Formats: sequence, structure tokens, C-alpha cells
Amino acid sequence: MTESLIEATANRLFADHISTMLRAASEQGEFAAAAWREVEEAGLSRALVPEEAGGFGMPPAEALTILRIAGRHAVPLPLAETMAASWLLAGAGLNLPDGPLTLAPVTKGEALTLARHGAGWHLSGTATRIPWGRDAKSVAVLALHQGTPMVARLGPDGFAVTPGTNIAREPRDTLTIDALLAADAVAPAASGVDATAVRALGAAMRSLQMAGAMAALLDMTTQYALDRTQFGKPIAKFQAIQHNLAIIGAHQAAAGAAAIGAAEAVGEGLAMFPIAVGKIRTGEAAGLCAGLAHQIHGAIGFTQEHSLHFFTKRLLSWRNEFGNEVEWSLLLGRHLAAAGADRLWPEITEA
Amino acid sequence: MTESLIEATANRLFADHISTMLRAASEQGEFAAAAWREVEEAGLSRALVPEEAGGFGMPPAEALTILRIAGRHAVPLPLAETMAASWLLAGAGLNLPDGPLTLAPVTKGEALTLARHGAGWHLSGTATRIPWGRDAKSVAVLALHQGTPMVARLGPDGFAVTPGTNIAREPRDTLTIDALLAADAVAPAASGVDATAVRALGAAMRSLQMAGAMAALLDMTTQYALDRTQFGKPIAKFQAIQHNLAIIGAHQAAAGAAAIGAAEAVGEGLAMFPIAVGKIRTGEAAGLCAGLAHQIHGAIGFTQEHSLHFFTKRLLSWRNEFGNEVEWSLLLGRHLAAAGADRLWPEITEA
Amino acid sequence: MVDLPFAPPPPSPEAETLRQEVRAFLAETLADRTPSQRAERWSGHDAAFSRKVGAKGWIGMTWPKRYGGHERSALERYVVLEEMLAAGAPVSHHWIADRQSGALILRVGTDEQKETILPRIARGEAMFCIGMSEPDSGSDLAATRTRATKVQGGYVVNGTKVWTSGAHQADYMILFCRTGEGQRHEGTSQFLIDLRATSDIQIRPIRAMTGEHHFNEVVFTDTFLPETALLGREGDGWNQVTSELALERSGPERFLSSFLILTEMLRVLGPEPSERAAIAIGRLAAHIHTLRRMSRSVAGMLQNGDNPALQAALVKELGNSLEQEIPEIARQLVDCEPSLDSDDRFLATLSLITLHAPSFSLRGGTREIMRGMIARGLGLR
Amino acid sequence: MVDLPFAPPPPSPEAETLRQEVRAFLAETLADRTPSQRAERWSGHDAAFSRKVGAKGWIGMTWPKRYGGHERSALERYVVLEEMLAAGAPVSHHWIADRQSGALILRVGTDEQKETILPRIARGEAMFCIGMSEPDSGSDLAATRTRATKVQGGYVVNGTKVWTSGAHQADYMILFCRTGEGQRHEGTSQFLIDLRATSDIQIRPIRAMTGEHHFNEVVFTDTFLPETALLGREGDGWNQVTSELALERSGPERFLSSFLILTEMLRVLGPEPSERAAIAIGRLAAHIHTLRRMSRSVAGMLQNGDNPALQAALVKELGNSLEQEIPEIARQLVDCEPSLDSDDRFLATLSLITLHAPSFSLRGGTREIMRGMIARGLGLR
Repeated sequence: MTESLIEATANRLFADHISTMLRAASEQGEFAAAAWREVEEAGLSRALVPEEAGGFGMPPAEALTILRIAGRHAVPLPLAETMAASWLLAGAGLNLPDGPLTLAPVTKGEALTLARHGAGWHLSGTATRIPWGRDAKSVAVLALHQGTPMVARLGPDGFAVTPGTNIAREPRDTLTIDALLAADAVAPAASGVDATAVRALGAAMRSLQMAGAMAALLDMTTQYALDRTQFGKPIAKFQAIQHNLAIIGAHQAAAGAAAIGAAEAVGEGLAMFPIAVGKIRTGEAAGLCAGLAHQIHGAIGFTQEHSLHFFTKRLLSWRNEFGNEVEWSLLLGRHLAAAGADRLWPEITEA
Repeated sequence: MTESLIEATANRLFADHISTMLRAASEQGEFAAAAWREVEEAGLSRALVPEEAGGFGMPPAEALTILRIAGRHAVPLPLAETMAASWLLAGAGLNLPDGPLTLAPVTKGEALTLARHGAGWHLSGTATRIPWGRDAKSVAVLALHQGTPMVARLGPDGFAVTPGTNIAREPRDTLTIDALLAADAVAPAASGVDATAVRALGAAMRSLQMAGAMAALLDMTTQYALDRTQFGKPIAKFQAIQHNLAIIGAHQAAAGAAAIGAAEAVGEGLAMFPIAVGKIRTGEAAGLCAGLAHQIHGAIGFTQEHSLHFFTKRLLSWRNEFGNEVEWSLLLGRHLAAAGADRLWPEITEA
Repeated sequence: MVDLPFAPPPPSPEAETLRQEVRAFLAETLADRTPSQRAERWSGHDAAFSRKVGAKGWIGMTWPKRYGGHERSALERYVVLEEMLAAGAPVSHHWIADRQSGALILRVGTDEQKETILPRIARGEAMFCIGMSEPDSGSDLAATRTRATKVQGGYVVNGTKVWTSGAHQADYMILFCRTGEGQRHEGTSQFLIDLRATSDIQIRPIRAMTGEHHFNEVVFTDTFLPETALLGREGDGWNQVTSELALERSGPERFLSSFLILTEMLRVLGPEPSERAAIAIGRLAAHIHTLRRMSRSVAGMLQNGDNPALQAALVKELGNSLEQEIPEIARQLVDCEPSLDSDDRFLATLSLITLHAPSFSLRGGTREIMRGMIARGLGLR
Repeated sequence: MVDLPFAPPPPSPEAETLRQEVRAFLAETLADRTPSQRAERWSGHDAAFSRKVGAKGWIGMTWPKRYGGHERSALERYVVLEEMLAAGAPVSHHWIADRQSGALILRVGTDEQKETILPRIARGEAMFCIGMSEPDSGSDLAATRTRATKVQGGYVVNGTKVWTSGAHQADYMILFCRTGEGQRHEGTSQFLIDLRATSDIQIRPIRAMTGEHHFNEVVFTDTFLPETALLGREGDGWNQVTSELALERSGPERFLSSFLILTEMLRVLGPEPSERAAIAIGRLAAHIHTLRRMSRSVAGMLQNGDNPALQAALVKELGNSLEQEIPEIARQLVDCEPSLDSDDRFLATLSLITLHAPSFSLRGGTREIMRGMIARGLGLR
């Protein structure tokens, strides 16, 4: 499957199955089960795992393109989360369950407790802000056991859900976990995969989703400006509107470039620098583009009926998840400062 | 003398005596002696001292208006410095020398050493970035003696000058001081006057100078936009130019309001809050307005012949002097944080 | 020489006495408001609260006593407004009437209109909404299509208004519409409509992206208005509206919309925040302090009978930018994931205001319109 | 669907080998440059340095060997450019010729022009300047008045060019002027003028506000040019110029102009800066990293023969803003009073670049022109 083929598949699938009505229903807490089945049947949710685990065997950068397209359609499904969970499970050699998945923990500083229990395991603790926790058939949990990062496959009867949301009203739930797991539900994580790596993967994914959402913003705002007439002409003819759209265009282009760089880095051992760049750059662009898109749309953009808010609210949420710009900038800045002035330029060119 | 009278006097005096040629000569290191004599004869340099010391006996806020007007004319003279030095000396009951004066120290963390020496005093140390040090007939020095803030009147033979400049090429010199002073050249500072107070006075003065310079920027940039034709019409007719000028207008208006607030605070015991506000707000506006004024002027604004740069370079310099925005914001922010959340609004309304 | 002067606000020692009274009232009256309720700011609606404010004499403060006013100064009124906003009081039941509709009626209304309605406003009993925008007329008021046609004994109105805040709760609407012929702004008028006593008006909710119901679509279908509903002079609508707008644009609601975030952020950050946070706090306080000075200067101009339309545009331009900047800065200082469900004071406040923030530079005149007005003031157009 | 794509830059492992060679060369050759000299960036002039660069084969790198070029890839050339900029190398003697004039000659020049001039450029021996702007024609090239009139055996030129960088040092000028009738952009042509061999040209300095002499006014008074000076087709000047501009707008000089501040700031702040400083450093590095990716993507497009005019405008728009932001951020992280006299590395760099920064969004096309181009790319105009 070539890159353009998977892009075409995803674009067609989302165009056919994701509607404003579906997004609105999702905000009300209804899981888009039919759309999910389509996604799963097309294999998109396993795009990041090897062929033998049901994936396409394509480079991660290509597979992750799906998320950019999903962002472009404001897809109200745990696609990124299922891709990430599948990647974690497959990497540990664990079987992949069907259905939507998610991963835990995702909040900085949180850890779950994994201990031997007879032939099996005991997993316990609380994980907050878990995306789509209520809808997940299983959760891929990363936890340390005697210093080794382990992956555990946690079924739906192993945790209780306290619902929460982000400002896009996507589920961000608290999981209270107390589960006995069979021996074959837990295994050491793939080499190099630890909490930092999982956070980096999440950051790369959100970067791609944001880049897609910004591309949609540019598209719909441009169209609106051409259609909306004030003072006797389309507002697109006003220089102030043109310049604001040019600014959206420039920042979404930068976000797109940075996000693709982050996607490539996923395939290069989750290289920290380009992933930090991706999350920093898309996160910064997200707020700017969302604000300008609303400014150009005017009052209509604030209504529930108009689809603009599905994109802007996601942008304003995703930029905070898996580390906001500040967290990643601090990490990157400390790294560069420690490397020193004379290494600054080499660090940038080598990353 | 009413406010409008002193404003009128200053405006007329500067309009008559300050020219582009004079400013250019000053950049080359030539002191504008004739213009200085006019300023001194009009009494402007002593506007901040009581009538018995040669001042007008007007409230400080009125007296400081002169500096706003001086900023508006980019006056290349140590007027603010002489006003401040006179205020220090007069406050301590010391005689006021004629001629341009300056004050020391002005750099954070610097202190000069004042010790008894027979019936008189010994003053020593190094003071950097002293405005107009090379041209000053005397320097008003604030130094501690046994914990008491003292003011010393230092004559020109008491220090050596190492010349330096700011980016507007105004003199900012290093003074190496080693002087024996007579008993009547040193006295305790006026009540409440210490290093913090002097820094606050300097900050208020630079705020007013910046506010004036920004008013000039708005004026000359508006005029330029009306005069300059591109694409068959005055560039003032382009919405992008109009909006940039509106932004300059808004920020210079805020700078003006904040600077006047700082001037009022000088008369209210150098109240810290409004002075911090003045320096923070004018300093932030300074860079913004300078950048936009250059953007609108285009290439011509970068030439030595055009007078724009005399204003923009001063703005880019003055915002750093007597504490930049960061220093004052930190001070104010720490104060507010210590006061606590429920005191935030009262602090703002009471200041 | 172009100049955009803001005279120092006039001193008003009596206002500071009043301030303590207002603070005490709000501390008591609002004790039970949740963070999310406070974060609604001047969109918060509580008719009982408004009646209490009216009973204190804090609505229609500057109006003549004969119309239920209190003949106090613009600066005293300003103190009441800003204290309400800083405390997150639910003022929407009386805000619009107090700010602009009452002032308009006072200026151009008939004696009967003044005598019947102003005292009710001042008591906090009459809520107003403004029928201004239309589907094709947002920034461009001249594109207004709604028309009142003269008939026997009154007018018949047809047309649709949108984004009418609070129409579903209001007692009165000030309607702006066409009454005559003429280009652009000519032939427009204003009407004072008693929504409780008028039939053939349909009010439908326009839900906001947050799910909230503030906006409405208001459809007039052969709606009959009596002659006495005309407000001011027929054909003079445009002039009347524009002088109303200065009142709408310079108040403390144009720079305090995000203030509650700052308060709650200070609470989260504690007495010894990081250097980075302290610098941000100091800077934002400096901006608020300056805008407050400018806005109070405008109040002084209004008191003197000056026309501060340009100064109001400057306050709104700077104030809106600041209000929009505050949530962006706060999320960078306090690591968090905003959520509308949260009952954490900071998070609840930040989340709701983050979603409302883009509207700050739209409502009451867009940023583009404000900059255009400033440019006109500079002589550029 | 509007789209502004930046394809991933093509991989170029050979360029990375070259990079080490360039770094070693620069470390040795520039060892004695003072901070102020480095801060001049691509305005720095050193003919001897440019000859050394030419001798290394790093000018005209992508041109055919028969014209003195080296037939290397656009990405290899990119490495040389960015390494020069990041090191503050004095490249102005060869920069314009290498970037655009040589490419233009290669594309539209006569065999004779190519054979005589391109090898000299590639050796770093021929410095070029661009005679484009005029007193009444800055952003609006169509307002060009300078005219070349056909006479026996050539042309006679009259008119005045301004802001001509390096004209006082240059060997050649590419002149843009009118040759025919027609509105706006019609009837314009380009000429290749040998400044050493042409009389009746007056070159006068226009001093910058920093006191530096880079700009010139160039006055043509009945200046005779031989027929062979025509570059490309008579009347085709506008087309030729616009395709030249994409080359001028997407290079690393459009976002690295302030990079030296960052390097020196890191030195001042040391290995363990404050949280505030570390966050700022990380953010700026992310911006530079992204712009570098976009700019290298454009290099890849040029290599493929695509027209990246729109992408170039996007790089310039973002890059200029970043370049202007860096000195503002630096002065907030390192408490200092900039001074042009300072020999402190950080201060000297910050001071000079602070004064140059406003020009970044003017030279090579103003911010307003770039945004207009992007808007056109979006189909808005």
C-alpha cells in the first residue's frame, strides 16, 4: 500500500462516515460505533503494528499520516489511542484485542503499580485524563516492574471509570484500576520503550492531528471569506482578512512540516528533538490559528450548528495533551543549554 | 505657571532649537551647548526642585511633562538627568551647581563607597552606564554611609570618564571616582530617598520620554503614510497600513496614559506600583511601535538623513534603562503574588 | 499633529467609599456562586440579583432622580461596574439596560417612555436586549433589511435579527431597522418593543459551541408595533445607534473579561511563584492598570459631555487583546488540561473563558471595525 | 481544497559530508572575526574570503561545469549557505551573484554572457548588485521610471535607483528598467551592466541609521550600454524578475539573520539557565528547526524544477517574524543595555542586530507583499 493509497482510503472513509451530526452526537457522549467498525475493518487502527500483528508493514511516518487526515476530519474516535495501544501491545508481543483501545497512564508523574501475583500479575492505581477510557475494550498499560518497563493488557472489567472530558468534549476519563491479570497479559515492553517514549509517541500523534485540523481550518475559513459578503463585497477582498488568512496559512504550513518531522522521528527510534519540535510548533500554531479562524468567521463560528468549533475546540485541547508547548520547550531548551553554545547549530542540523 | 504654559514653553523651545542636524551632531559626540543654555535659561532643568532652589514650585507631575515633550522632540540633552540630579541635591539641601548634571550610580547592583575623611568625605568606586557623564558639570551621587542614604555633589575633577553609548549614541559613560569632598558637598538624602527611589524616579522619567517619542512616531508615520504613494494611491489607503497605524495609536495612547500615571506617582512619594506600570507599559509599547513605524516607513526610515531613527533608537535604548520591563514586572508580580489572590483586585484599584 | 489624548481620570474620593460598600454587598450576595457561574461573567443571569442591585441604587446611577436614577457621578457608576465584573457577578439581567438602552431612552425617549420604563430599569426589573445584527448584516449595519412599515396607528415589522443576547429572557428590545428609503444608513429608526406585550415575534435559541444559550434568532412576521414604540426620531436611527456604541465599547467589560483567570491563577501559584510566573503577573497587572486608567478617563469624558468614540475604540482594541492573551498565558504558567466538567476553581474558570475568548474581539464591534475607526480618527480614511 | 504543501526535503547524505568540510573551513578562516563583524551577517564584505570560498568550489555549486559550476545538488548548496550564515561569514561579495544573478544569467543570458561572467562569479571574483528600487518604486515595481532608450549600437539609460546594496563595491549590476511602452509591468527589461567599464553612472552612499554604508543611490545620466548588455529578452523584464524573486525569498538568510544572538545568548546563560530561559531557547530552536525543514523543502522543489514562489513567501513571512522576535526575547532573558561600542560578544551581536531587525521584513519583499502573495495563493485575490 503506497502512501497515497492509504491517504486516499482514509480520506474517503472519513468523508463518507464522519459528519457534523456524528461529531455533535459524540459530544453528547454517544460512541460512533458504526464509524469505528469502518475504521477497524479498513485496518487503520492497526497501521502502526507489523504485518504479522495485522498492520500494513509500512513505515511509521506513512502510517501516522492517517492521523493527520483524521484531524482534518475532526474524527470523534479513539483512532490515535488504538494505534498507540496496539503499537505498545504488539511491541511487547502481546495479542491485540479487537475494538477501540486506549493507553495509560498519560498524565505526567502518574504511575501504576504492577506486582507479581501467583503465576499472574496484580495491576493497581489511578490514571487520570485517559482518552476514551469509557469506550475502550482494553487498555495498554505501561508500568515498571523491578525497574523494567512492562506492558499490560487490561480488560474492561479490570477498572472503573469516572467520566471526564476535554473542552472538545472528547472523553478524558479517570480509571481506577485494581485487576488480576493472567501471565500472558503482561510482557516486557519492546526495547527502548518506556514512559518517555510513550509520551513522545502521544505527542507526535497529537501533532499530526493538530496539523490536520489546522489544514481544515484554513480550508473552511478561506471558503467562508469568499462566500461571506459585507460592505458590498466578499470579506476575502479586505486586506485585513487576506492577511489574517495568510497568517493562518503560514502557521498551518509550519505545523504541517513540523508534524511530519515528528512522524518521521517516530520511525527513527522516537527521536526526541523532532518530536519536541512537532509538539511545540503545532501547539503554538493551534491557538493562533483557532483564534484567527474565529475572528474571520465572526458570530456564526460560535454556534453549535456550524462545524468550525469541532476543529477549534480540538486544537485548544490537543495542544495540552501529552505535554504542552512549555513542557517540550523546557525539555528541549535544557538539552540545548547543556550541550552549550557551540553545539547549538550542530544540534539543530543533526536533529 | 500653569501646565499648559510650561508645555507651551517647552514645545516652542524645542521646536526652535532642536533640529535633525543637532541630533546628528550629538550622535557624533558634540554637546548641544547652545540648546542647553536655552533649556537652562528657561528653567526647565530645575522644574523638579522647590521654588527656593530655583524651581517653579509646581507639582512633580506637571514638571515631568517637560520630559514627555522632550521625548517628542528627541532632545539630545541631559535634561532628565539634570532634573533628577537637581532633585536629589536640593532634597538633601545641597547647593545646585549650574550646567548639565547627571546622577550615579544607575546600574543595578552598583554602589559607591562614601567614607569620612577628616572634616570632609572620600567618595570612590566605579559607576557604569552613567548618562551624559562626559558632559556633566557635576554628578549627584547617592551612596550609603553607615546605612544612611547620603547625597554627594561630585565635581568634574573627581572622576575619570571612559566613554560609552547606548544604541541611540547617547553618552552612557563609565565613571571612575576617587574624590575628596568638602563637608558641605555631602548631606543625608531627603526622607524616603534611597537607591530604590532614585531608580523609580529614573524609570518614571524614561517612561515619559518614551511616551513622547511614541507620540512623535505616530505623528510622523501617519504623515508619511498619507504622503507616500505606491500602487497608485497613498499607502494610508491600504487597510494593512491603517491597521498598523491603529496599533501604533493604541499602544502610544496606553503608553501615554501609563507614563502620566507614573509622573503622578512621583509626586505621591514615588509610589512603586504606578511607576512600575509606567515603565512596563511604555517599555513594551516602545519596541512594538518602533518596529511598526519602521515597517510602514520602509527603506527610507533606515537612512541617516531621515529623522525616524532618532526616535526609534531612543525608544530601543530607554526601555532598557532604569530597569527594563522584566525587572519591573518581576518586582510588581512578586508583590502581587505575596499579597495573594484575594488582594489582587484591591491592589490594582488602590494603586 | 495627530493626537489620541486620554486626560487623567478625575479624582473621585466619594467613589472609593462606595467601593467598600459594593465589595461588602458582593462578598455576601455572591458567596454561593460556583467558579463556573462566576466565569460566565456578564453573561450570568440572575433576576433576583439584579433586583438587589437595583434596591442598592446601583442601576441608572447617573440618571435624574425623577426617572428613578440617583444623580451620582460617572466615576461612581464606574466603581460599581468594575467591582461587579471583578467579582464575576451575574449582571446580565440589568447590564444592557443600565449601560446603553436606558441612556438612549433618557436621551431620545418620550416623556412617557422615560417615566414608565426608566424607573423599572433602575429597580433591576426590566431586562433589555438589542435587535441589531442580521444574517447579512454583522459589521455592516447598513445592510440591515428588517423593515418597519407605517400603517394605521403604528408600524408593521418584518425581518430577522440574529445573535440577540438574552432575547429569551428580556422584557424589552431596542430594535434597529429600516423605516424609509435611502442608501446605506439613511432611513433607519429605532423602536422600543415591549416583548411581553407584543405578539408575532418568534424567539429561537442559537446554541453556542459551549452548549450555552445566550444568543437568539428573533423573527418578526407582520409584527404590529404601536406608534408609541418609536424611539427617538424616525429616520434618525443611525445617528442614535452610533452614539450608543461609545457607551458599549469603553467600559470595564472590554478588558476585564478574563480577570477571574488571573485571580484564580494567583491562588494556584501561591505567594512565591516562579520567576517566569511573577514576571507574567506583573506585566498583566500593568496592562490592566493602564486600561483601567484609560477606561476611567473615558468615563470622565462622558461625564463632561464629550464624545469619546475614538477613545472607546482604543480601549476596546487594547482591552480585547489583553483579555484574549490572559487565558493563553495562564495555560502556559499552570500545566493543565482544561475541562468543562472540572470543579477546580482555576480549571473551571480557564476552560470556559478559553472558549469564550475569541468572541471578545467580535462582540460590540470587531477588531477590524475598531482599527478602522482608529484609522479614521488618525485621518487616514 | 486549498493546500500549501511542503514536501519533506529530499535526503542528501553527501551534503552531510560536505557540511563537516565547510565547518572546518569556516572555523579556520573566520577565527579572527570580531563579534561585531560576525553580526554583520550577509552584509559583511570580504573579497578575499569570497575568493577562498570560490576556490573551494562553493559558489555556483549547481551550475554546469562548463560555466565554472560544480553540478552539485541544491541540498549540498543549501548546506554551504546555512553554514556560512550560522557562522556569521562575510559573504556579501558573492552572495547576490551566487543566489540570483548567476542563476538568472544561466537561464536567460547569451552564451557570451555565460562564458565570460559565470566562471568569474564561481571563483568569487565578480560581485553583483541589483538595480531595482527607485524613489517612487519600492514595493510597487510597476512604478519603475528608469528608462533605457534604444540608440545606435545600444541603449541610453536615464533614471535613479536607490537602496542598491553594495553598488559601491560591485563589479556588475543587474538593472531593471523600462524599454518600451505599456502599462504597469509591460515593456520592462533587464540589463547586465559592467560597472567597471561603464561611464556616466554616479554611485552615492546612502548611510544607514547605524552609520553603515551598504545602500547606494545609483544615478544614470545618458549612460550608454552596448546592445550586448541586454539580459534575456527585451520586454520580458517582469517575468524574468519574478522568477528570480523566489530564489531570493526562501533561503536560510530569511530566518537565520538573528541566529548569532541565540548562540551568544546560550553562552551567556550557561549550561543551566533559568526555567524561563530554557523554555524560550527550546521554543526558538523548534521554530528554527521547522523553518529549516520548510526552507530545505523549497530547495528540493527548486532542484525538481518546480516553482516554489508561494512556499518561498511562506518561509519569508514566518522567518522574518522569528528573526525579529529573537532580539526582543534575548533582551528579556539577559538584563543588559545594548551598546554599539561594546566588545562583549553577546552585547555587540544583540545591539547591531536589534537595529537591523526592522529591515528583515522589508528587504526582499515587504511583509505586506508576502501576505498578499500568500492570499493570492489561497485564491483570495
